[in-house]
Amino acid sequence: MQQDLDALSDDAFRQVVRDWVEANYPPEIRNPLKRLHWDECKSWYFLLAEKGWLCPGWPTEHGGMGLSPGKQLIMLDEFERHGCARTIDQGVLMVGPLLIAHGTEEQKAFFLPKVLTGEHVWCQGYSEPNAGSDLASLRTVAERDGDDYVINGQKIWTSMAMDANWIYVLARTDRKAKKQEGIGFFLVPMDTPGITVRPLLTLDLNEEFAETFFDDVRVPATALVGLPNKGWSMAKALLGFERIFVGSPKQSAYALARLRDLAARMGVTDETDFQAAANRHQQDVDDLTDLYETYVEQVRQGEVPGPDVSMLKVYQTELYQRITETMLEIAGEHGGMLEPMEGNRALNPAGLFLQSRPSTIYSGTNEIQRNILSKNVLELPG
Amino acid sequence: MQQDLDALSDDAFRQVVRDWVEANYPPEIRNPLKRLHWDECKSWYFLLAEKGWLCPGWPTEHGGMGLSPGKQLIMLDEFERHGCARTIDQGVLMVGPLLIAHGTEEQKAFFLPKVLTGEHVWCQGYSEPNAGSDLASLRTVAERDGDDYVINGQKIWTSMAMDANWIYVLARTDRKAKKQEGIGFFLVPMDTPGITVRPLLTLDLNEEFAETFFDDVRVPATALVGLPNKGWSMAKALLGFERIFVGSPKQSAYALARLRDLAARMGVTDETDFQAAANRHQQDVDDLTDLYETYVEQVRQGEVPGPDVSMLKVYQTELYQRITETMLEIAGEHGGMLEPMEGNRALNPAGLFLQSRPSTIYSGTNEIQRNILSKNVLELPG
Amino acid sequence: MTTAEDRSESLRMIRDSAAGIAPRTSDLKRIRALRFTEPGFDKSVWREMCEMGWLGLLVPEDAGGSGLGVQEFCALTEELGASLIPEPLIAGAMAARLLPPDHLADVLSGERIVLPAWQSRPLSLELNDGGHVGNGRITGKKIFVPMAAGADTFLVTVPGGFALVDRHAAGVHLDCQTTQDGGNQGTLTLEDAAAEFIPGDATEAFETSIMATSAYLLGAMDRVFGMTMDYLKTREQFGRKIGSFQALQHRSADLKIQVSLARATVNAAAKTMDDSGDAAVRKAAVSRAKARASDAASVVTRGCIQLHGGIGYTDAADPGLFLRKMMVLAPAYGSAALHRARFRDLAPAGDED
Amino acid sequence: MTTAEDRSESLRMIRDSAAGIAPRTSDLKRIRALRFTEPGFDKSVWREMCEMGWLGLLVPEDAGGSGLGVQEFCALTEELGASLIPEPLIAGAMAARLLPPDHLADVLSGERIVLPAWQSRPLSLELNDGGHVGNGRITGKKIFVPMAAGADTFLVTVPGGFALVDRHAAGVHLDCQTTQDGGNQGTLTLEDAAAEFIPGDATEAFETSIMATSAYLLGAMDRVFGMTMDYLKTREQFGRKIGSFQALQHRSADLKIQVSLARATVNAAAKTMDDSGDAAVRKAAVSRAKARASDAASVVTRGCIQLHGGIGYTDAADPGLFLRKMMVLAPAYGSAALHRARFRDLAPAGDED
Repeated sequence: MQQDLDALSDDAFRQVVRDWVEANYPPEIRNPLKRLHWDECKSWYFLLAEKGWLCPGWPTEHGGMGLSPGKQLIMLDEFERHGCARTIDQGVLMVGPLLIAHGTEEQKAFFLPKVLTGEHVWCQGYSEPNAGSDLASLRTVAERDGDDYVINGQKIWTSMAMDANWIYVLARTDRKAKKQEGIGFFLVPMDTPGITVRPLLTLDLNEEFAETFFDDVRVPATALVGLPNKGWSMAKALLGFERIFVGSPKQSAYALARLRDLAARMGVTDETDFQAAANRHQQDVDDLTDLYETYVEQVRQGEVPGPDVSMLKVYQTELYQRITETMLEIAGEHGGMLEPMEGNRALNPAGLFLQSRPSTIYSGTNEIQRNILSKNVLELPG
Repeated sequence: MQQDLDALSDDAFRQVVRDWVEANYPPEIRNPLKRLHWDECKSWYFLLAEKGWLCPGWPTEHGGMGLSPGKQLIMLDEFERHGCARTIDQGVLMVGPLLIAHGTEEQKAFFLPKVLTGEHVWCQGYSEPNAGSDLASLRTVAERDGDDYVINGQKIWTSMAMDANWIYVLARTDRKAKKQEGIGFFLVPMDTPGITVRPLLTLDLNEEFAETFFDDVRVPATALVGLPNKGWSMAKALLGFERIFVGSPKQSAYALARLRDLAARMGVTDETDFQAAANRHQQDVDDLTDLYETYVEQVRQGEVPGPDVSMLKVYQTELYQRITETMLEIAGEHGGMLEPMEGNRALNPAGLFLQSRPSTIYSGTNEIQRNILSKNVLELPG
Repeated sequence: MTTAEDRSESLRMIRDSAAGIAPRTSDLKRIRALRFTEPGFDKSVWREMCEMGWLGLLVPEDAGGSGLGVQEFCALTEELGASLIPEPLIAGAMAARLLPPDHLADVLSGERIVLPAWQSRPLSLELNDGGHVGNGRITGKKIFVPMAAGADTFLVTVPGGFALVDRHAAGVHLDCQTTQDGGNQGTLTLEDAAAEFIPGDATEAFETSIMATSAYLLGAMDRVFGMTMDYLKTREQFGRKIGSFQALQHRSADLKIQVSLARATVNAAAKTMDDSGDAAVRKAAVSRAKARASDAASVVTRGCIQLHGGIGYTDAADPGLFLRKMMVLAPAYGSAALHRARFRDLAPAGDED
Repeated sequence: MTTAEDRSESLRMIRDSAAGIAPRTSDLKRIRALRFTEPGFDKSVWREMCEMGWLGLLVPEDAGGSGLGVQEFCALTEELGASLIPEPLIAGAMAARLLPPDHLADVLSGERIVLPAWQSRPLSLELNDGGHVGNGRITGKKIFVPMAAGADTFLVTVPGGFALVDRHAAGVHLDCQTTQDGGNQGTLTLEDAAAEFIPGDATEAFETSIMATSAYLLGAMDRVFGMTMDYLKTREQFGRKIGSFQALQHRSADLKIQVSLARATVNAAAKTMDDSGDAAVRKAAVSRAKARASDAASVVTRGCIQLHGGIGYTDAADPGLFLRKMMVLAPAYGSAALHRARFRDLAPAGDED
C-alpha cells in the first residue's frame, strides 16, 4: 500500500491524507494549546501506527512508508492544517533514522519495532545547563568500565522526560578530544538506577520539560550507537528537517487566526488600527509562506537546505511573537488573566503570548541563527 | 552688560534673548534646509559679534559673555526655537575655549580677537578616511624639523573647509606612542602651501564637507597648542557640550512639524493611519524632551554629563530618521522628486529624508554610541 | 514643600522608608509564596504599610494623612514595583484619598481594607459607568477590581460621587479571577445592595493611580533590567561571558534607553501633577507617561527573557515574575494604546514652525 | 512554455542576455554620466535593447514580439535593477503590449519611443482618470510620466482604452521634473490635442508593470546588499575588518532576510501572474509583492548606507545611487501603503482555524 501512495500525484496524495485525517483524527485534541503528554496524544500515535503512517520517512522494510521527502512534507502539511497534535515523536524522527543509518542489526531488530508499537516512548538528552546553544561544549561524561559505560552529568530541557521510558543521550567519551569530537550517542532506559527527573515549570505553567540527572548510570556497551566519537556528527546530520519545521508559517498563521477571533470578541474587527496591524501580519505570514515554499521545493527535489534556512526560523519566530504582542494590545486587561476568556481556548491571548516567548530561544537562539547567517551565508569575517 | 544678563532670572533672560532674536534675526535665513556657507550666514555672525553675544561661554575678559552653562543652554534653546542658522562656529566653540585653557599668551592675543571679528573662519581637521569613528588611530603626521613642523596626511569630513581660512588639525607627533597619545593640536592657515581641498558632494547634493590633503605642509612650532602629545586629550575634553547638542529634540520636532505640513498638503491630516503615526512621533519627541531636560538640568547644576548622554544621540537621531521615513510614505511619488513640492521648502520630504541619513553616522556612529553605553554605562564585559 | 531641595530630600526619605518592606536587594521568596493564594497578599504587611503612613500619603494632614504629593507617592510605588510588592497600595490609597475624614480611622490603620471599583468596561477610563445609586441602594456591575479578594469594602464610582458597599452585604456578588502575576481581579455585581453615597469627584485620585502604576512599572522594569545585566556579566557560553557579545550589548543599550525614557516621563509627569493647575496639561502628561511606561515595560521584560535564554523561560527564574507583572499592569488603568489616544485628543500639536 | 524545466531554462537565458547591457560586475559610470541630463537615458542603448527583443518580450509572437511571460520579464527587469539601468523599459514594454500590431513596427525597432501616461493623481492606481477623448481630440492631465523627456508619443489611458498623442502636437504641454535618481517624470497637460483612440484594457499590462518594478527593486537591493557585504569584508576599523563586529553581522543578517522575502514574493507573484486565471488572486499577489519589494528596498538601501558609515553618505560612493533609485521606485506604480491597502481589500482572511 505504501508503494501505491508514493506513486500517486501530489494532489491525489494530499487528498488521500486529508480525507483520512478528517475522518479519523480525535477531535478532542485538535489544535491543542500546549504540547500533549503521552496519555493525551497516544490515541493519535496508535491510530497512525495501525494505519501504517507513523513513520513516513523510514524505509518500508523497517515498517515505514518509504515516502519521498516531498510527499512527507505534504503529509505534515495536512496534519498541521487540520491542527493535529504533535505526538511524542523522538523515536520516529531521531532514534529510528539514526539506528537505520548507524545501528547494528541487533539494535535495529530490538528497537525499531518498539517505536512502531509505541512500547518505547523516547526523549532527547542533548541540552545541558552550561551549554544552552553551545551544544558542542557539553559536559556529561560516559566512561568505559569493562563491558559497560558509566554516565555522569546533567541534561536540561528534556522534553517529555516524565512520559518517556527511554532516553537517547549525547555524552563525552573522550575528554581530550576537541569540542565536537569524542562524543558518543547512547540509548538508555529511563528506569536505569541513577537517573533522576525533575520537572521544569515553564512560564506558561506547563511541565513539558525536565532536568534529567545522571548519577553513575551504568549501561552496557551495546547502548552505544555507532562509533564512540561520532555521536555529535551523527546527531547533527539528522537535524536538517527540523531546521525547516521551526520556520513553518503554520504557527504564525494559527496565531493570526486567533488574533482575528480575539478582535471579533473585543469588537475591534472593523477598526482601522486593528485592520492595519492584522493586514500587515497577514502579508508577513504570506510572504514567509512564499519563502518557506522555496525550501519545501528544495526538499522535494531531494536537496538538503543549506545554512540559509536559518532565515526561516528567525523570521517565523519573531513574526509569531509580534502577532501575540498585537494580541495582548487588543486584549487589554484580559491579557493579564491566567485563564482563557470565557473558558474558550481560542480566546487565550496571555497563553499564546507566553508560549511564543521561547520560540526565539529554542532550537538555537535567534542570536545563534544570525551568527550562522552572517558567517556561513554572508561569509562575514569571524 | 554681560554681568547683568547672568544675574537675570532664567525666565527674564529667556525673554531678553527671545525679544532680541525676533527683532533682529535675518528672516531670509530662518530654518535653513542645509548648513549655510559663510556668505550666507556671516550676516548673523556679525550681528551676534556686534551685540557681544557671539561667545556666550568665553570669559568676559576675552570678549565672551561669561554666561553660566544653564544660561548658555537657554540662549541656544531660543536660537533653535526661532530657527536660527548655525554659523561657522568652530572658532567660537573649539578654538577659543582650547586656547583659553591651553594657549600661550601670544596665541590668545593673536587668535581670540580674530574669532570675535570673524576675520578667522575655522574648520576642523579631525576625521580621516581610515579612522572614521576610530579617531585615535589617525595617521596624519607632524614631524619636527628645526623650528617647524611638517604635516603630511589626509583629513575627511572637513565641514566648511571651502569657506574657512584657518584649520585646526590633530596630527601624530610621536609614532611610537600608544594610540591616543603622541597626538598634537595645530593651528594652520588654509593658504599654507601644500594644502589642497577637494569638496565632497553628499547625498543631498550639498558641498558642506571636503577632503583636505596635507602635502609637506610646513608650520612654525608656535602653531602647536599645548604639549605635543596632549592634543587628543585636550580636544576630547571639549566634546562634552556637543554630546548633548546632538541629542537635542529640536531636530526631530522640526521634522515632525514639516511632517504635519506635508500631511496637510497631501490631504491626510484626518486619516487614522497618519494620526496614529504622527501622534506616536509626537510622544517620542516629548518623551525625549523630558529625558533631554534631565541633562540640561545637570549642565545647569554645573555637572558634566557622563557617558549615558549617548542615549540622547542614539534615540534622537533614530527618531529623526523615523519621522522622515513617515514623510516619504505620505509623500508618495513626491518623495522621489529632486526639488521641494511647489518650490515650498517646508514641503521637502526627499530633502529631509536624505539629510537625516548621516545623523546616525556622524559624531560617533550609533554603533559606537551603543558600545559606549554597554561598556561605560552598563559595564558589560569587553 | 517649598524648594526643590526640600522636595528632593522628601523623595529620598520616601525611598529610604520603602526599603523596609521592599528592599531592592531582597530575593522574591515572599512574592512567590503569595502567588495564586487568596487574597494574594499579606494583610499583616498591609498593616505595616499603613503604620508607615503609606496609605495616607496623599491624604491631607488634617484628615490624618501625610499630605504629600504625587511625586512622593510615585517614588514609593516605584520602589514597590522593584520588589513586585503585591499589596494593593495604589488602589487602597486611591480609596483613602476619596473617603471623608470621618470614615478614615480604621482604613488608615489597616483594619478595614477599602478598594475602589471604578471600571465597568474593558479598555476604558470612564469612572461614571456601571452603577446607579438611589435610596441608599446600589445596582450595577464593575470589573477588573484589583485584588478584590482582599477587600472589606468597595468604593464604587458612580455619577456624582462614590458608593461605599460592604463586601458581605446582601446583593453583593464578587467573582474573582486569577491574574498572570498570581493575584486576582474581581467582577463585582451589585443587585440592590445597601450603599452609602458620598458625593465627590474621583478624577484627581484616579489620575494619581495611573501615575503610581506607571511608576510601579518603572521600578519593575528597572530591577529586572539590572538583574539581567548582572546575569550577562556572569553567565558564560562559548567560553566567554555572554555580556561580551556585541549583539547582546547593543540590545541591552536599547533597553536601557527605554528604561531611561520611562523614568524621565514618569518623573516629569508626576511633577506636572504636583505643579500644574491645567487639567488638560496634567492628563496629557499622565497619558504620555503611562503609554511610555506600559510599552517600555513590555519591551524591557520581553527583552530580559530573551537575554536570559532558556533559563528565562522557567518559572523558577525571576525575570518571568516581572514579565507576568507587566502583563497585568501594562493594561491596568488604561493600556498604552488607550493613553496614546487620550494624549492625541488632549495635546496641542507641536508648536514648532 | 510547457514544463518547469523549459521555464527555468527560459529564465536563465533571459538573465544571460541581460548581462550584455546590464552586467552585474560593471561599475556604474554610464549610470552616473546620464544622471541629471536630458532625456536621462541613452537612446542608442534603447535601440540595443529593442534589438535584443526586450521591448516586445510580452508582445505575442504573431505581433512581432517574443510572447514570453511575466516571469521572464521580471527576470529581465531584476537584472536591469541590479545595474540601475535608466532606460524606461518597464514603461515602454507596457505601451508596446497595448499597441495594436499595426502600430508596433517602429516601436519594437526602437525608432519611436512610446511611453504610457496612466496616472492622474498622486498615490493612485486608477487608470481611467484624467483624460477625455472625443472626435479625435483629447483633453486632460497626467502626472509622474516616467522618463517623459525621452518620449516621442504618449499612450494616455482613458476610459475604455488609450489615446495615442504625439509629444509635439499642438495642445500638448510637457513639464518635466527631475527625480532623485537623476531621471525625470513629466506632467502632461493636454488641451484639445489630436489623439488616436484605441479601445482596450490596460489592466494586465499595468499589473505587469507593477511586478516588473518590484523585480527591478529586488535586483537593486540585492546588488547594493552584495556591495555592502564586500565592503564589510575589506574595510577595517579599530584594527579589525568591520564585518567581524557582531552588531553589523546581525544587522546584515536581517537585511538578507528582507532581500530573500522580496525575492520569494516577487517570484511567486510573477508565477501567479503567468498561471492563475483569477483576477483577484493575481492582484493580491502583485500587491503583496510590490509592498514587500518597496519596503524591503527602503530598509535595505537605508541599512547599506549606515553599514558603509560616512563614505556611504557621499555622492561619489555607489550605495547612494541605490538609495535614490529606491526613493523614486518604491512609490512608483503604487507605494507599499497603497498596495497593502489593496491587498487587504482583495485578500480573503486567512483560512486557518
